[in-house]
Amino acid sequence: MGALLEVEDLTVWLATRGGPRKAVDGLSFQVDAGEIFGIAGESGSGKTMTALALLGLLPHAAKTAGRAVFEGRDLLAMPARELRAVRGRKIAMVSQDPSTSLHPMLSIETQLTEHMRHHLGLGKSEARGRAVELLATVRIPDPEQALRAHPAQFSGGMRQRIAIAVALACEPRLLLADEPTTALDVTVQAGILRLLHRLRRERDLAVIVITHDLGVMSAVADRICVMYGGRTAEVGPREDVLTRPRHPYTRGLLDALPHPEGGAATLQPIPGSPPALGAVPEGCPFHPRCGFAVPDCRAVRPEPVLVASGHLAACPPDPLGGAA
Amino acid sequence: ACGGGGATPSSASGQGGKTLVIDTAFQLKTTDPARMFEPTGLLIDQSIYDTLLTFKGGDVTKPVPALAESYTAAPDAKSFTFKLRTDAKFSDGTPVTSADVVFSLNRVKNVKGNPSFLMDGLTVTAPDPATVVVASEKPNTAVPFILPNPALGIVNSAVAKKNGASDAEGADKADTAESFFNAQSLGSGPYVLDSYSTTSQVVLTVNEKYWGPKPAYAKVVVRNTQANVQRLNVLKGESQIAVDLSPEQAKGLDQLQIVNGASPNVFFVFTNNNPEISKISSNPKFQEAVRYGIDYQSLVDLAGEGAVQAPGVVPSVFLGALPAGDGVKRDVARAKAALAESGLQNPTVKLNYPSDVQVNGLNFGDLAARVQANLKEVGINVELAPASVQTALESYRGGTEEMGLWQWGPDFPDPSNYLNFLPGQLVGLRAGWAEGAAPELEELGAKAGTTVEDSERSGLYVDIQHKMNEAGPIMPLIQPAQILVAAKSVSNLQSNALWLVNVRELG
Amino acid sequence: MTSDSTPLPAPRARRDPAARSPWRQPLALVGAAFVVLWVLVALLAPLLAPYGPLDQLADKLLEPSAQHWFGTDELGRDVLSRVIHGARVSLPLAFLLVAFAAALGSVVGAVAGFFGGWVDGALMRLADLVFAFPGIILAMAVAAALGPELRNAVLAVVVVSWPSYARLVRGLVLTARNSEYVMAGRLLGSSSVRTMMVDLRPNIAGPVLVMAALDVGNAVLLLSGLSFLGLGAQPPTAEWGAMVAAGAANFDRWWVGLFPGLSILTVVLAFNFVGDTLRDALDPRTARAIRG
Amino acid sequence: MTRFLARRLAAAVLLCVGITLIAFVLTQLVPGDPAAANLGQRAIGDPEAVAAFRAKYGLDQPLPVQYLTYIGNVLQGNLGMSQQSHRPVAQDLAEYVPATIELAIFAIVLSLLVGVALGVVAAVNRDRWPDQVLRVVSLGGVSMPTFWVALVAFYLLFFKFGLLPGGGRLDPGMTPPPYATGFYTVDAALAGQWDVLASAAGHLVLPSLVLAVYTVGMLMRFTRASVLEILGNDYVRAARAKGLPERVVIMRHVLRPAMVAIITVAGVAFGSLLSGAVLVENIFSWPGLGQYAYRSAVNLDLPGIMGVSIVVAAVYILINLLVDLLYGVIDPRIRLT
Amino acid sequence: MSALLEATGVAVEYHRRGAPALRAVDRADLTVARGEILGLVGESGCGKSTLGRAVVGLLPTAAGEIRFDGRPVVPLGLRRRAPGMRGLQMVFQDPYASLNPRRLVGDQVGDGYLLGGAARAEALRRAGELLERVGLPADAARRYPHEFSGGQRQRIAIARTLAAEPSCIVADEPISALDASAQASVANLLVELVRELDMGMVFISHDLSVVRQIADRTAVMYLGRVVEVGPTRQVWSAPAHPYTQALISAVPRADGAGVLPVELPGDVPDPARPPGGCRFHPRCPVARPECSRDDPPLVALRDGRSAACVLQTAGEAARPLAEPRPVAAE
Ligand SMILES: Nc1ncnc2c1ncn2[C@@H]1O[C@H](COP(=O)(O)OP(=O)(O)OP(=O)(O)O)[C@@H](O)[C@H]1O
Ligand SMILES: Nc1ncnc2c1ncn2[C@@H]1O[C@H](COP(=O)(O)OP(=O)(O)OP(=O)(O)O)[C@@H](O)[C@H]1O
Ligand SMILES: [Mg+2]
Ligand SMILES: [Mg+2]
Repeated sequence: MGALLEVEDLTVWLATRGGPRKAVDGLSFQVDAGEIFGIAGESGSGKTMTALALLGLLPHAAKTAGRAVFEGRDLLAMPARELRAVRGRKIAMVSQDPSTSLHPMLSIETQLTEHMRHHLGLGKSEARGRAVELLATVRIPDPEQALRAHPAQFSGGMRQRIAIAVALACEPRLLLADEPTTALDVTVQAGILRLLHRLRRERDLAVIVITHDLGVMSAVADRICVMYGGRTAEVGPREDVLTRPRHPYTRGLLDALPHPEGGAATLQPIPGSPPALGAVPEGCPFHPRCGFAVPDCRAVRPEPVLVASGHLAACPPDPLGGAA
Repeated sequence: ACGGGGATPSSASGQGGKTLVIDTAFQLKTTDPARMFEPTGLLIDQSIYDTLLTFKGGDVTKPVPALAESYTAAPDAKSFTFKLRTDAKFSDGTPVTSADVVFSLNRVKNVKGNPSFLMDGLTVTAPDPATVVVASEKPNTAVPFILPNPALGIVNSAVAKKNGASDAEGADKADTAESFFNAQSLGSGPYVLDSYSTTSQVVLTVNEKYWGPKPAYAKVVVRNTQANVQRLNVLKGESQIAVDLSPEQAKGLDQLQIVNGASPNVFFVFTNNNPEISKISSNPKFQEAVRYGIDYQSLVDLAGEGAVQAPGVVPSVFLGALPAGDGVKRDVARAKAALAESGLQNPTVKLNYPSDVQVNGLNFGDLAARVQANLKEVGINVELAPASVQTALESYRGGTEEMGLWQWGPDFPDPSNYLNFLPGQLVGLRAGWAEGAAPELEELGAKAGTTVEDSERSGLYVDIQHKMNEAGPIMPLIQPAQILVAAKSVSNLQSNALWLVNVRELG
Repeated sequence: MTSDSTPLPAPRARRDPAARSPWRQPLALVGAAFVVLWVLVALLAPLLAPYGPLDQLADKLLEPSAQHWFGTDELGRDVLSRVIHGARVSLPLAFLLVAFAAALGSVVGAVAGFFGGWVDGALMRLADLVFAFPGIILAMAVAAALGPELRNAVLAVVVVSWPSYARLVRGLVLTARNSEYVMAGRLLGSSSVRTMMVDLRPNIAGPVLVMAALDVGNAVLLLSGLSFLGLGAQPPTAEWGAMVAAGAANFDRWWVGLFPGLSILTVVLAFNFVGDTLRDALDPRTARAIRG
Repeated sequence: MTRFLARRLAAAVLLCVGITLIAFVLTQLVPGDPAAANLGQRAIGDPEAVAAFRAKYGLDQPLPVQYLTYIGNVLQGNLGMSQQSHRPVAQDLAEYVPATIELAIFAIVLSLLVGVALGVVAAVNRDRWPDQVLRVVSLGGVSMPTFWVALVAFYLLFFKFGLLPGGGRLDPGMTPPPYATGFYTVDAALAGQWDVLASAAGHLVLPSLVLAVYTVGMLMRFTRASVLEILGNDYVRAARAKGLPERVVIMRHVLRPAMVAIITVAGVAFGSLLSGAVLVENIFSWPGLGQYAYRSAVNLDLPGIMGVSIVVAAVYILINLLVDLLYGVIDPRIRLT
Repeated sequence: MSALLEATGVAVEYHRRGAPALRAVDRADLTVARGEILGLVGESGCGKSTLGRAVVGLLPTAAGEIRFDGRPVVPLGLRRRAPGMRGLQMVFQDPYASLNPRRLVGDQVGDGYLLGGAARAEALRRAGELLERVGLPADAARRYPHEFSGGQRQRIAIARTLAAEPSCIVADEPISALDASAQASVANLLVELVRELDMGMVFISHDLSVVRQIADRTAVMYLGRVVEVGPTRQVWSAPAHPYTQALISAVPRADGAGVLPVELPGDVPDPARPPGGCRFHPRCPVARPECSRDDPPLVALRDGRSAACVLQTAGEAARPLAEPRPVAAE
């Protein structure tokens, strides 16, 4: 089965006072139908911009280049009208903070049915019926009652479930989940991750999960893309990337995490901090912080290359290659 | 639907007959004659209420019969007997009797409102239904000139009493009829009050029962309008008469008629004669220097077309006024000489004036600035001391101003009103001119106050003013113009010193 | 020692208030230019004006000409000279008014926000009261009572215009007072007065300044409005509102009222341009909105 | 919500009492003498007339007594006698307040329609030319001296081109409709006098246009700012991500929350309209509160000034209450607590 | 080891207009010794920050006693803080809000010395040293906070507290707002400082794995209560309270194994209306009938552990709990 979404050489420039700056720089990946694809990376690495670029929702005056073929059509080249027909209908999005992504003044019913009625041409009661089903699907108790309520009447976890219900309303093929659990407690996060997992299974839904939490990645993603400075550092199957990383950056991220078994060992930070927008170094963006950097890293821009089956890494010296 | 350009707004009211729209900036507190003394009130009440005597057109030197067919004055000027006409009726059809007259005049006296001073020292009696006697404690030649005042309009006493009016002693507390008067008029004049508001408009409609000839206009609307808007309205035909335009504003309105009447208001300056207030201003030579240092012509120019120099304190439209040529002429040399004689070196005086009022479109401030410039040329430094009229009035009334620029509007159009300017009298005291300061003048004044015969009276006032122009602390300056601008369709329009527009007589 | 001693990254622009330089905006530039221009005009009025503001020249109501660029008025005074001298009346008083109102309001607001509790309650209720009080009516009453002088009008307007500053400052103090950096300072042993002066003052000055800049325009409008009604500056003072009123007496002589009116407009507009831009630059709320 | 309203109402009443107190104290502080202002040249010289005047208006009582008497009377709907119109202040106000409120309502509705629409256009086109142009327009609006605009508009629209009727509330000579609400448009409609209605509405246009110049500018600025702020919210992005048409996003998702700030400003704007009325009513011969206030002030008519203050404060309070109510309508979170 | 900071039976209430007081912390106990890191964990809204602030005196307490170095902690009023209390400092969560945007970094750090009585020049010099000590270049002193990244700002904030020469620091989620690598380095810095300066530290976090890594002892809060305290290793390996156990098993592990974490159903109840009985009982997988009646106190078990659960008995070793079943696999 072919890829549902094929992103090729995606580049995003954002407008800043100093002129356009690249926030995403030649990113390529593909997502298969029914797959959970994870995008990981530190703050500012361009994860959110990647998602927004796919939906044409980038901030004011941003520009894109490259291709993002979804069901045979390039999302980036699509006229605004057609893209609007894809949004919400074919590709839906769930964002980080459910307390800000749901409209505080509109009833759950309005928020859950307005796009159903728009995209699917449903009548009021029809849409309502489906809304009740949806709420039941995401395990909101007493869905009838919930429809009349407003977001403020729900807890954070409930709100995120509702936000997911909103995203699923028109039965999209692809769900972009931008840090869907970051704002939630671990206990609640577990429930949301389970929900995503189940939905994928039941609905053959493809999901792009964006997160900086490798633990979350490990729990749900089938394949993982690690971004750094707007570029791909490494892409591959979950287990490969997390247990046999081939890029020093991925390695560094994993080492910075508390050891799974605890113990007295101190944490291992990556020295320095991620580059600011527009200040991404030449060559390998990670080289100033990389313990394995060789002179070439400074000059040559590394492209992701296949290092194992389905596993690409953008680190030509491949210092971790032997470690596997 | 919006009458943007309609030149004949009469259509709006129906009932046939023409509508007259008069624009004026309201100075109106009430239409109850016993309490009314503001210009707009005078204009309105004059059309509603008949008085015993009245003036024709703009001539205020000759009282003519109104409700009184005729009158006789006692030789001592202490009593006046009026014969009432018998056909006069109030707007409800009841005849006007001497009882109504007594009631009305006593009411003015006892309500103690703004016009009550008109009745000072006067008592009214009615020997029979058609006769009224007005008696005065002191000889009072002004009575026939006082009586035309619309505040002394005759009201329907029966209806008034029924609605709370009282003419008895203590009416200031007992009389509760004011709001009734403001809702409904009780006069015998050609118009009745239709609607009343102190900020928007007053509407008069014709009195069907009026005893005299029917007026030309079936309806009169007096609207509260700013002067500058008045000009546009009358130009556009929205209104027929504009009352408050300055001479400058009236220029170049060729398609309209302009009725020019000299205003009875007189601007004057005084230099306080009281040495305790100022050693400078009380110096007679200094006073002379001021008198001849002022450039009267430049002040007239400032006041615009129609304004004239006030040759004496009595305005030109009144009996006893000086002829125009008798005014003081500027004489810089004489002024300088007088100043030198006074022994004052480069004197500096403070000139008080009310800065926030205008009279006939004229600012005190502008006048004061001119006076300052004039006197500078003869070596007198004038320091301008503007203040709000409320504040300034206090020092003016207290007689504590070193030098003052003020204006006198007549209470009634009789020269006796100007006896106030003499030493020891109301205005004289304000100028620090104490009793006994000019015995000759004071004697003349006393005589003028008791002389009945008009030509004799007139001569006395002329003498008084000539004397005042020779020496003394008061210098009359100018009489501004009082201008009416009207549509050409309004005929027989005249400007009256008392009630501005002769509404009754319009053709 | 931990290893994060790499060179600092390039300054981050996104939270830098100064980086959003307001002076790059053309409107602000135009506004600033006009403000400077008018201030200069006010300062140099006697040098710039071809005639004295009160000099009554021979000819009344002359049309604009080479001799009298803005014509002459009904008393034969040079309108240009009067317009120039008018700046000396309106501008200093407007500044004075705003300065007093801002100072009074800031002190009240700071005290209220700082002490909280019943002090806050009482002061803010007072502010509410004064805020609800119709300012222009008070100004009129004061003018009528104390005499129609611009000075009195200023006094009256100050009395009613401090509450907006009090509210602004109180709000700022309250948020700042609960902010973590103030708490940190207090934990270090900073007294509350020192906190106020050292930590809060710089954060409050900016917004107050912006409000004041916008208010100068309003003050000019209000004062000229009062003069227009005859309750402010009195003739023969060359004041713009009073000049507009004089011009209104004679529409055919458009120049008498037009130029003073335009002067008011340009001054107010200039301060609004500047104030508006400053606000955009300083107000984190709109600034955030602009960043998207 | 009801408890909230009850609290607001109680606060409002207290505020009103406070206003009367302030008005009272202030009017006492000013040194002018009402007797001097209201008695004629001659009567002032007469101590008896002055005493009568003082007795009539209770000015001979000690101040606290005067105040308490006043409050007592106010509670009975009696605002005292105006020294300047010689009528009960309450009666005066019943006549003049509706005139001004009618004007202000006209103006605020106009400003809301135009101001909000243009503000949204500016926000949506942020930093592009429509925004720049509208920014100048809105700043120009708030920078225009109202009295000057009034004069120019009156001259051009009424006198020069005759597009709109001139001063007053009705064509000259037309009889006002029977008093029901004091709003001529409403009263005329109630009485079925269509020509009067047309005339009344026509006369409202010019003054309310002039008044709206300032408030349109004000509302534009705030609408733009608050729409921009809302546009930056996640939920707007979420609405767009749902593929809704931009119109729906703006109207339903953006404008509604933006309305919270807009109605707050509209409340303030309404207050500024009342102040603006003082300047404009004179020019348009509009017999409203502004002119009444002006005359009261100039004549030091204390009952008149107090009456006006109370009315303006009451209007201010009512507007705030209305704004609070509207918050509840717009924002369910407020309704719920 | 005597307690450096000791809080017993602390309750903190928030008073809100028109609503009953909200008791955000209720009868909470804490002790910290010199050189010890106490981790404080719990779900959002359970009262961690409230307790932390109350402990340093930023919030008044409604009940209970707090002693620092043997002296009672007095809530901060309008007056300046007693000099003896300067040893008790706090580091806040948001590195953007905890520095004054309009003051130079050096001035803010120098404040600590200045207020301790040092001269200005001296204070500035020592501020520069401190900044270097926390890993920033000395010229950082002459810059404004916005010129720094989140991790660097947190270092500045730490340097500022160090200027007061504290013996105890309450750190309220000092690393939650930071990137993974910055989290690690700031956490390392804090641990290092505690060890080196022999300070005590309360380290508040909702991230159990970090606490597990650095804390000597761990306290677990639930709905305003401390429900379990003990040496970190033991709490982690054999939790004595069902809530602790649920928290631990909800943490996902980045081991690439694709194991879904265990969900704890239900939400944290509204602290204004806590459930009767044991506060955790409505969500507790092992609740017994009596749990809805009795509110178990925090009792001391053996080995320095304490727990507030009926399953545990005072003075005995912690009784192991049953393995959590993944409820209703989704
Ligand atoms: N509206 C904007 N204008 C300019 N720059 C922006 C804007 N929004 C984000 N950026 C910058 O773009 C870069 C990429 O941002 P992005 O939001 O994609 O990162 P992210 O990986 O999602 O980070 P996070 O984990 O913080 O969400 C960052 O440097 C950010 O500062
Ligand atoms: N200023 C306040 N006024 C009223 N209630 C408050 C206030 N601050 C906190 N609360 C409430 O007190 C309870 C405890 O809050 P607290 O901030 O201490 O929790 P926390 O454990 O620190 O949570 P988080 O992990 O989200 O920081 C919460 O229910 C919160 O809503
Ligand atoms: Mg992001
Ligand atoms: Mg917290």
